[in-house]
Order: sequence, then C-alpha cells, then structure tokens
Amino acid sequence: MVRPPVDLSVNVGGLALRYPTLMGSGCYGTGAEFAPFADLSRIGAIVLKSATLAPRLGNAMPRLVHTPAGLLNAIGLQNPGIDWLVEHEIAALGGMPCPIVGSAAGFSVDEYAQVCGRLDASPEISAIELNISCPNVASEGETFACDANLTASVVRAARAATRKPLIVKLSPNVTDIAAIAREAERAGADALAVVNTVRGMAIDVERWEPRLGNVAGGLSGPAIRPIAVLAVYEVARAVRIPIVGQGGIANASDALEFILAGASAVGIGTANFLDPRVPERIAVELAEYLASRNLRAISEIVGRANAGFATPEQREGDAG
Amino acid sequence: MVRPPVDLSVNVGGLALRYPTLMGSGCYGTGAEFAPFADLSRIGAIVLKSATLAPRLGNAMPRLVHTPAGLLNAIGLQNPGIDWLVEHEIAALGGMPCPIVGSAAGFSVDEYAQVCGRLDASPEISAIELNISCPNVASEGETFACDANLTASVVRAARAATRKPLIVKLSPNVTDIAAIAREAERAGADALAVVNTVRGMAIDVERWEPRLGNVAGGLSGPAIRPIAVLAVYEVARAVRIPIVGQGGIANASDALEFILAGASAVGIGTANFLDPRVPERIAVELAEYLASRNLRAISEIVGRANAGFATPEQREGDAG
Amino acid sequence: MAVSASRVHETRVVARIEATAGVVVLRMQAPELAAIARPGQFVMAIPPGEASAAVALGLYDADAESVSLLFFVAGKRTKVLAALRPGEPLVLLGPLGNGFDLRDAPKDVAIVAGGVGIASVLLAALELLRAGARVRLFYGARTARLLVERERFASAGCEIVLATDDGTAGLRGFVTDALASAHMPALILACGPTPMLRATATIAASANVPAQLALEETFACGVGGCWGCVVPLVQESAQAPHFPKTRDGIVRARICAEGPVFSASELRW
Amino acid sequence: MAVSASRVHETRVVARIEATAGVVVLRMQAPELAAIARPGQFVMAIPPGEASAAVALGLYDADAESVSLLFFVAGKRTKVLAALRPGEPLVLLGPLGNGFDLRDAPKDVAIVAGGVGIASVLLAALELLRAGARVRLFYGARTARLLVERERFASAGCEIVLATDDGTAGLRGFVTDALASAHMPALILACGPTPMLRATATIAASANVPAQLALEETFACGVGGCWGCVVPLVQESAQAPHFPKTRDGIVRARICAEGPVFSASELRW
Ligand SMILES: Cc1cc2nc3c(=O)[nH]c(=O)nc-3n(C[C@H](O)[C@H](O)[C@H](O)COP(=O)(O)OP(=O)(O)OC[C@H]3O[C@@H](n4cnc5c(N)ncnc54)[C@H](O)[C@@H]3O)c2cc1C
Ligand SMILES: Cc1cc2nc3c(=O)[nH]c(=O)nc-3n(C[C@H](O)[C@H](O)[C@H](O)COP(=O)(O)OP(=O)(O)OC[C@H]3O[C@@H](n4cnc5c(N)ncnc54)[C@H](O)[C@@H]3O)c2cc1C
Ligand SMILES: Cc1cc2nc3c(=O)[nH]c(=O)nc-3n(C[C@H](O)[C@H](O)[C@H](O)COP(=O)(O)O)c2cc1C
Ligand SMILES: Cc1cc2nc3c(=O)[nH]c(=O)nc-3n(C[C@H](O)[C@H](O)[C@H](O)COP(=O)(O)O)c2cc1C
Ligand code: FES
Ligand code: FES
Repeated sequence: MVRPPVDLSVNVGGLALRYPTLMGSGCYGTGAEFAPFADLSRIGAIVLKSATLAPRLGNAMPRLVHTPAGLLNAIGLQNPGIDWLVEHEIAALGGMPCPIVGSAAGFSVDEYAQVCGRLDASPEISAIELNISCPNVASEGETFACDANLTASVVRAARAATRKPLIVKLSPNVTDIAAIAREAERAGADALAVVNTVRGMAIDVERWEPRLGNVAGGLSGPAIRPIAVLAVYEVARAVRIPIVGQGGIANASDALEFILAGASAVGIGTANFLDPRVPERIAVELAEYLASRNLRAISEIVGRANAGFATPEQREGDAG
Repeated sequence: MVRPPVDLSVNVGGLALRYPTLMGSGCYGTGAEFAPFADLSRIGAIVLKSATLAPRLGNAMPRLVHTPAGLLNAIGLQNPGIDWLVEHEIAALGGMPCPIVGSAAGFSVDEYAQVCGRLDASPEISAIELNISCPNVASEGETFACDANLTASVVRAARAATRKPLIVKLSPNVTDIAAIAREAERAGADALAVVNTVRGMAIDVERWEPRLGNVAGGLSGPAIRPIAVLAVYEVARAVRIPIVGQGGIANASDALEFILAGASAVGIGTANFLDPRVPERIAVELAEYLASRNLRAISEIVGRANAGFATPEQREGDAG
Repeated sequence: MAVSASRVHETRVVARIEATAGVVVLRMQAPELAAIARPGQFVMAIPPGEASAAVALGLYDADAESVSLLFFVAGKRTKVLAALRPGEPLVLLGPLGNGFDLRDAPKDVAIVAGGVGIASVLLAALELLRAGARVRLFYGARTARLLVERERFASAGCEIVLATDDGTAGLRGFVTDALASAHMPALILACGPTPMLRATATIAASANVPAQLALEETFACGVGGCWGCVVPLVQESAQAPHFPKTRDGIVRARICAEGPVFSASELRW
Repeated sequence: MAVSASRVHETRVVARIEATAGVVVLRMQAPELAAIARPGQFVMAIPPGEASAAVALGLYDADAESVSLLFFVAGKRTKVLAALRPGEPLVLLGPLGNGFDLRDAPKDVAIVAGGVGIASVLLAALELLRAGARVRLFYGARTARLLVERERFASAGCEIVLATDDGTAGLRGFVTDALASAHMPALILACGPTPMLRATATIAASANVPAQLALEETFACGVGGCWGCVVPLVQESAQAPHFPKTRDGIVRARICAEGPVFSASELRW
C-alpha cells in the first residue's frame, strides 16, 4: 500500500503556498541572492525586503552585531524606493519558482497606501506584507504596530489600496500584542505575521559607544524564539485570520512549536544566514513528522497545543 | 609607586555596596544555598526570592525549560509567606557577609504594603526590592509594571510602608519602559531594577502541549541581554535615580555594557546557574578593567556610552 | 556562615569512553570529591564555553582518586561535555543532594534503573555488595544498544534482569513488569523516568517493601536556590521539615535540595 | 533562474595546523570549490552545532584538490571551527565576492596585510608571482607571534617587510609607515583593519598608484541578501551599477556582494 503524500500546502489569507515556509523580509534579498545555495522551488514564498516610497540609504554602519543565539540588526530600510524596485527588480522576478510577497513600509499612512498600490499593480507580486513594525527607523521605539489606533488606520488604508492578500506584520515590543492583532484584523488584514524583531542594543565596552550606528536595533534568531512562540500563542487566541509565525526558527522542531501554537505557516529569516538549506530541510522534516504520526496535512495540527492559559484558581495548589 | 586600589563600591539609592553586583531575586535562594560555591563576602548583595503575604505553593511543574542562550522559568512565587520568611529564614541571615535585600510581591496594593512593612521591621534587611514585574503569576501578562497608574499606586504604598531604600523592579514587557520608570521615580522609588524576565513560552512538539506547567514563563539569560541593555539605556535617560541593570549578565564585559548604558550596579541571576563563581570573577575583572584605564572608581563610567538616540535627520544619509 | 567555596572542584578529564554511540563515560581526577561522594548524589558540571546553565549528572563511579560521570548526549550542553578529551579541565560542583539512605540496609535489595537512571545507581550497588547484600539490577532501555555498562555491574556481583521496549534484549516491555513478577526484595532503590518510578512505587506499596526513588527533573541551579525542581510530598514528610504548613496538605520540596532521593511513601503522586 | 544549490560544498577537513596559539589553518577536501576560487574571494563557513550565523572567511590557499582557511579564534563561532579535526565535515558556501582584479596586473605589486588580512592575500600573491611579478608583502600585526605563515609567503617568492605595534619584529609601528617609505609599486592590494586600509588609500592616492582594498565588516548573510554590510561609494562608481541615483551622491554598496574588494578611488571614506 502506498501512503498518500503528506500535504504541506497552506493558504495564508488567500496566498496559496506549496510549502508552509516564507523567507523573512529583509533576510532573503529578492531571492536571487540565495538561488546558488537553496532550491527555491522547495520554499513557500519569498518576502521581499521592505520598500518605501522614496529611496533610502538606510542607517549608518555598523548595522549588524552577533549576540548569544541571536543577531541585532539596524539596516534602516535601505532600499531603492518602490518605483525602482518595481521596475528594475520585481519585474525580473517573473521566473521565480515560488510566489513573491512584497513588503511595504512607510512613515505615514498615505505613504503605506501608495507603496501598497504600486505593489498591487505588479503582476509578479502574489501578496503584500505590511511592515508596520520595523524597530530601526523610529527614534525611540515608536512604530505603527505599537499603537492600536495607528495600526487600524494604516491597515485600513493599505486594505483600500490592494485586493491582494494583505499580511500585517506585528511587533513584539508592546504590552499587549493580542489587542493590536485584533485591530489589524478588524481593519481588514487577511493574515498576520508574528513577529518582527525585538528591540535591543549592544555596547562596545572598549570604545564606550553603542555598537550599532543606529544605537538600537532589532534582535532576531533563536534567542527570541520563546518570545515569538508566546506572541503567536496569544494572537492565535485573539483573531481568526491565519498567522505566519516567525522569530528564531532554525529547524523543524522550532517550526512545529509555532504551528502548534497557532501559526498556519512560518517565517524563516536569520536561520538563512547560518545555512540557506534550512528552509528546505524544515519542509522535509515536517513531512516526515506528519507521516510518522499518520497525519495527512500540516493544516491538521495548527494550534493543537493551544489550550489557553490557566486562571490562577485553576492552577494546581497555587495558593498554599 | 603603588597604585591606589580601584573603588568598586556603589550606592544604590541609599543601599551602600562594596561590590556593584546584586544576586538576582529568585536566583540565589537566601544566599546560604550558594555559600559552598561562592565567596559571599565578594558580592554586593543578595536579593531574596520574592515573598508574598500568604504562603504560596507556586505553579505546577515543569517550571524550567532551557532555551538557546536562555532559561524559561515559571516558578510562580513559591514562598512560605512573609511571616514565616521573616521569622525562620531572614532571622537566620544575621551573619551574612553582605547586605540582604528583601523582595516584596503581591496581588494588591495593600498586600505589597504589608509585605514591605514586615521587611521594613526586619533588621537583617538593608533594602527592599518591589517586584511588580513577575510574569508568572498573572494569567495573560498583566502585572503592575505593565501599567503606569498601577505602578504609581503600588510604589506610593510601598514608599509609605518603609524608610529603607526602595528599589522598584520593572518589566521589559511593555511598549514604553521609560514612561513606567518615570512613574516609579515620581512615586518615591529610590532606585530601579531593570529588568525582570521577558515573557516567553516553549511547546513540547511530541506531546503537543506547553512545556511549562504555567504555559507562559519568563525568559532570562544571555539571550535577553540586548533587550535589557536597551531598557537600561532608555530608562537612564528618563530618570535620575540609580539603576540596577540586569538580564543575561555572565561576564565583566556584559556587566560593563549595562554600566556604560547607565546602570550604577548590576544584577546577576541566571549566570549563577552556570557557575556560582561568576559574580566574584566579574568584580575582579571590573577592577582590572578600571585599573588598566587608570580609572579609580566604577562610578566614574556609569552611563558613559549613553549619548541618546539619533533623530532621523541626524542619521547619516538616512534618506537617499 | 561558611564562606569558603569548598564544593567547587577544578578537575581534569583522565579518561573518556563511549559506552555506545551517544553515551559517554568521563573519568575525572578529583580526589576530594571522590572522598566525600555518596551513592545517589549528583554534581553540577559546568560545560566549557557559553552554555547558560550547568548540567546535573549523577555520580556514576568513584575510586580514591577519581569520579566518573555517565551521560547521554541529549542536547546542547551534554554535547559540549561529550567533546571533552583527556587532559582537558572540567569544573564540578558537589557532591549535591541527599543520596540513597543505605544505613542498616537489608541483605536483599533490588535496584531498578531505566535509561539514564543507570548513571545514579552503581555506587549504591557497590556499597550494598560490599556489605554482603544480594543485589538484583532490573535494567530497562528502549533497545539493547542502550543497555550500557552491564559488564561493570555484572563483574561487581549484581544479578541482572533486562528489559527493552523493542525486545532486543531481555523482556520485551517495561522493566517494572520484570520487577513485579520477581521475588520481592527487602528494599527497592530506583532511578529512571517518572512513569517507571511511579510503577515501582506501586509495586513496592502493594508488597509493603520500602522504596527509595531518585527523581529527575529539569534543573536550573541544582543547589536549592531557584525552586524550579519541586515535587509534592505528603504534608507530614520528614524530608521537608522546614516548610510552613499549607492549607491543602501539600508540601512542595526541591528535588535538588531535599532530594533527589525520596522515600516512595512520602511522595504525593 | 537557476535553482541548483551549486555553491554549497560539503567538504571534509583533511589537515589542521595551529599557526600560533589562537590561529588555525584548516585544509578541506573541496575540488569543485578549489577549481573556481579566485584570489580575494571568501566563503561562508557553517560552524557545526547551534551557532546563529555562518562565518565569513577568506579563501587562504588552494590546490587542485583542497582549499585552506586561516582564521583567528575571535569569538564563539571561530571557536567552534577551531575545534574541528581531520575527518570531520564542514560545509562551505562559495566562492563569494568579486575578488582582486589581477587582469593585466603590473609587474611590481605591493600587498599590504594587517592581522587577519593575511588570510585573504596569499592566492593573489601566488597568481602574481606565477605571472612573473615582483611581490612585496608589507605585513603588520600587534606582536611578532601573530605574524603567522611568513614562511609560506617567503618560500613562494615574496619579499617581506614586517611591522609590529610592539617592535618585536620588523618596524615598530604601522605597516603603512613601512609602505610609505618604500619604493612605490605599480599596484597595491590590501586587506586588514579599516584604519590600515584608509592609510593605504591615502598613500596610494598621493603616489597616484591604483589600490584594491579588501574590506571587512560584520556580515550576516554574506550573499547580498540583508544589506547589513554596506560601504559608501562615490556615486559614479562602476562597482554599483544597479542602484538608483541618490540625492546626496552616495551609493551604499554591499561589501559581500559588490565587494569585498573595492578600488580605493571608488570608496567614499
Ligand atoms: C539529579 C539529576 C541527575 C542526573 N543525572 C544524569 C546522568 O547521570 N546522566 C545523564 O545522562 N543525565 C542525567 N540527568 C539528566 C540531565 O541533567 C539532562 O538530560 C540535561 O538536561 C541534559 O542537558 P542538555 O543541555 O544536553 O539537554 P537539554 O537541551 O536540556 O535537553 C534535554 C532533554 O530535554 C528534552 N527537550 C529538549 N528540547 C525539547 C523540546 N523542544 N521539546 C520537548 N522536549 C525537549 C529532550 O528530551 C532532551 O533529551 C540528571 C538529571 C538530574 C536532575
Ligand atoms: C569578507 C571577510 C573575510 C574574512 N576573512 C577572515 C579570515 O580569513 N580569517 C579570519 O580570522 N577572519 C576573517 N574575517 C573575520 C571573521 O569573519 C570575524 O572575525 C567573525 O566575526 C568571527 O566570528 P566569531 O563568532 O568567532 O566572533 P564574533 O563573536 O563575531 O566576534 C568577532 C569580533 O567582534 C568583536 N566583538 C565581539 N564582542 C564584542 C563586544 N561585546 N564589544 C565589542 N566588540 C566585540 C571582537 O573584536 C571579536 O574579535 C573575515 C570577515 C569578512 C567580512
Ligand atoms: C538583517 C535583517 C533585516 C530585516 N529586515 C526586515 C524588513 O525590511 N522588513 C521586515 O518586515 N522585517 C525585517 N526583518 C525581520 C525578519 O523578517 C523577521 O521578522 C525577524 O528577523 C524574526 O525572524 P528570524 O528570527 O527568523 O530572523 C529583518 C531581519 C533581519 C535579521
Ligand atoms: C528561576 C528564576 C526565578 C526568579 N524569581 C524571581 C523572583 O522571585 N522575583 C524577582 O523579582 N525576579 C525573579 N527572577 C528574575 C531575576 O531576578 C532577573 O531579574 C532575571 O532573571 C534577569 O536576569 P538574569 O538574566 O541575570 O537571570 C527570577 C529569575 C529566574 C531565572
Ligand atoms: S534546581 Fe534550583 S532549586 Fe532545584
Ligand atoms: S552580509 Fe548580508 S548583504 Fe552583506
């Protein structure tokens, strides 16, 4: 008897993927950079580096610091601007063996809407991710994703500007991520990306100055995985739209933590800097995991470890 | 010529310490547990495990998960209650070769005040840390330190209950830690401890359930250091009272990052689980660091890498 | 209050044996530790490099000059330990925990070991054998390959009963099934996964035989400082005298400090 | 769009030499990589275990069958690489970057290397020597002990001028001081810390000699995907043709993708 192949495909708010793996924005270039090192037909999708309306040179160097099990970055959205991107780079991505997701960033609601509009008009783009959570372009941590009202207005504007699947990327740097997630859903998001980087910094103790040109940056990699898994777990209880879980995923077990917490698909960013074969290996191992449990589809296990939180009263012997 | 000895002493809001190292609450028992492994006369102070008014059995097991460069814990404030603690445990600490800091936790403003009052009356206690940021006892992340108004009222009540130095311990799990810090200062804190653990969780992918009995827990260790350094950097710009920086410190270089960011002293928690000799080694290496730079006192370098944040306009070539 | 760091041992690896793929026995030069180590105690081993916590490991073997640790490569930290080679330094904290209580031990003892539990019972077997007891080792693992160090126990004089999940050695099934169908000893010592300990406790209770169980949990500090490793005991437990009375009759004791060995009758499963 | 992972090399360590304490030369069996590697290119080496990023390392040496890497144990990841032993696997991505442009190279070339920079210049020296050029190596380090692999360069035919910060070998001071006071070559290649490269560029400019500088920065991806490693170029730079024109006449190019070797005249210091 031949066992039917395991189904790794997922649908993320209208974005149909053969594999549940999205290459994190800003971590995979346009995909072309990784083609010599990875089989792009075996990944779910590439999320492009976030683009703004005008070209940006990004932050001063240094932009990267390696930390224990993590990476701090402060790129500052260096990008050629949406017009150049669409004409010179996105137009060249027609032959890519996987879907391309555009990523829109901006400094005003209107700017987000315009960038979304340009991406909407690009046939090579299958969906749009709204990066309202980049920690590296505001001075002291203020981003759209840190405020429920700002989130609502920028998502509404983006929604009006595109009919493509709209994935809103949230920040972990908030007191209550579930509240922001609900606003994004209400304002028209088709899916949520959870999470962007965690704000952090490092100091050069020889030179007595911050190690990043931008002072603060965003922390990614395995160090933040527990933080990101909890964010997904909480957001999954707050919304009904699908979630792309991300933050420190480096192997299939990590990916499963996010899926069992409630993510329909996973984002893989920093792990590509360790080994570009990680995404393909995760797909293979997810298939093995499902097959060995006689499960047919990855979608069957989404959220299966998410049974909420115990109330103080429910906790065993909580008061003595 | 004999070089004068380097001065490592610090004053944390009225708490005078010979070394700038405080053993993190909940990580060092009452100190007695570590006496066979560390020279307690070479550390700054011991912060006791947080105590509540009534005895608590704490959370269900498991309470610990090792993660990349980090540790998740959800102890749930297991403690014998403040009365038992004062009578049976604190009373036995009279001979300790370093100051003892009590730690007060609670579920209402009044409870905090009562615990502080009992600690205030204990002669063995040199200062009180107000743990308003334990992530492991509330259901979904709500703690006093996540709300400016709650912070103000609990700090005011604690202030009224003690004349000992009052250190308020803040949570990193907020959108704007500087705002909370300002409230705590205004309400009468003598110093701030920055930060408690970062909320996180881990999932057992074999059993499809959270790995902690309490579902969510607090992440500590080197993984969170960049997050904690930034928190200190931001809080140092917002308040004038001293800061005890903590989160992932495992060596002198780590400690220096916090001090240069603006901390007057450092907390060492999880690193004691790797090697109880870490705090003493940090003191020795801090002295060497100062001596090799012809600096006389650790207090001279507090905040010396903290020159604020660049505005978008100041950043080199930020817009292209 | 003593302030000397007397239980920190800066040892050196003198031998390294791979008992089977993924199971390492390290022997360290550590005369002071060896002199005071008792059966069932453990150490915290500090993995060189940048781990975030030390690893709890049972004291497997000891002679006048050295102690041995036996460990399974489970995750990052044991991987680092497994990379140690003779001549390299290793810092051990200990001995820690209460250990087995072998005073006035009877002359017919069964030792039940499952998986890594084998690392915590050899010293007890040796001490009992030296005192003239009959010692039967009931030893279970997933598969025959993982039943390590059988020769060490056999040559010391233990009788050995094996069990494997896949039947590749001894009984197919649980080692506690073998225990249940055996002639009952006068004392049971056990170390292994919780289900095995639970079954052992049940057998011991129904046969009215005292049992001492060495528990395992994820540790952080290993010295009683963090309250991360607790187990509920009956309220009247003699092993946790220092805790206040609780409303619901449970005492949560620290496995690392009050244990790791608990009398089966004191545990509240 | 090519989809074959053609630049992933699963190599095996065939030799390991410690040039001096903390400096390791690893040789790997890697014929396909060796066949296409050009001077000044680099690889991303994947440290086995649980690092969070691969490490950028220059291609130090190569023959028909193997490539060598030379690295200083700087932090966690190079520590892991330093622990590799012959027979163990190591995955390399590459070759990466543009490398030195040695087409129509003149017959009198100076190579300036500081610290780890030495790892990126041997292949260039060998190619130039093969083409019959005079190659002078200006080599600086903190102290004599860290001036590694001098014999390798000397036996290949390089003339060597040394400098150390502490005067324990060669000139006491900067290697660029030695360069400045030497007879000017027709081409300068340089790899080392930024201040050294800057001084080299100044010397080259005032002598009107072309200079190619191999830059080093902290990398994440190493393949042009993250924009973490940029350097400002003059706007008309031929090395960054694919960027839009910017208001203030700066182009920020990726060191890993457009470099790591840049013509000194294109850099905007
Ligand atoms: C008193 C005591 C004595 C001990 N003695 C010994 C001994 O003598 N020999 C010995 O080999 N061990 C012994 N142990 C166990 C040993 O301390 C642990 O196995 C230790 O955690 C290994 O550390 P590690 O970093 O290598 O693995 P860790 O990373 O801590 O992983 C250990 C185990 O945790 C589980 N785990 C890891 N990640 C996940 C995940 N994502 N989801 C679900 N589960 C996961 C796995 O089962 C894995 O095997 C003892 C423990 C105690 C408390
Ligand atoms: C194109 C290219 C080629 C290279 N080729 C070589 C080569 O051939 N050989 C070689 O040895 N190296 C080479 N390097 C450098 C090498 O990639 C880096 O040294 C790498 O970071 C080492 O990784 P690590 O994890 O061991 O050290 P890391 O942890 O990344 O530390 C590296 C350095 O960062 C600094 N650092 C670390 N922590 C701090 C802190 N808290 N504060 C301030 N500074 C800190 C230290 O100076 C340390 O030496 C090259 C780099 C590039 C970009
Ligand atoms: C170097 C770098 C650049 C990034 N740039 C972007 C970006 O432009 N837009 C965005 O939405 N996220 C960006 N991110 C965040 C990642 O897409 C991802 O959400 C985050 O890194 C967490 O996942 P990881 O741990 O798998 O990397 C960037 C991350 C890194 C490390
Ligand atoms: C096991 C454990 C228990 C803790 N218990 C407490 C506590 O009771 N009260 C408190 O204020 N902080 C508690 N903390 C937080 C630490 O004191 C410290 O703020 C935090 O762990 C970050 O520092 P570190 O990375 O050095 O451990 C606990 C931390 C750990 C790991
Ligand atoms: S492991 Fe810390 S109390 Fe037991
Ligand atoms: S290191 Fe990523 S672009 Fe250069």
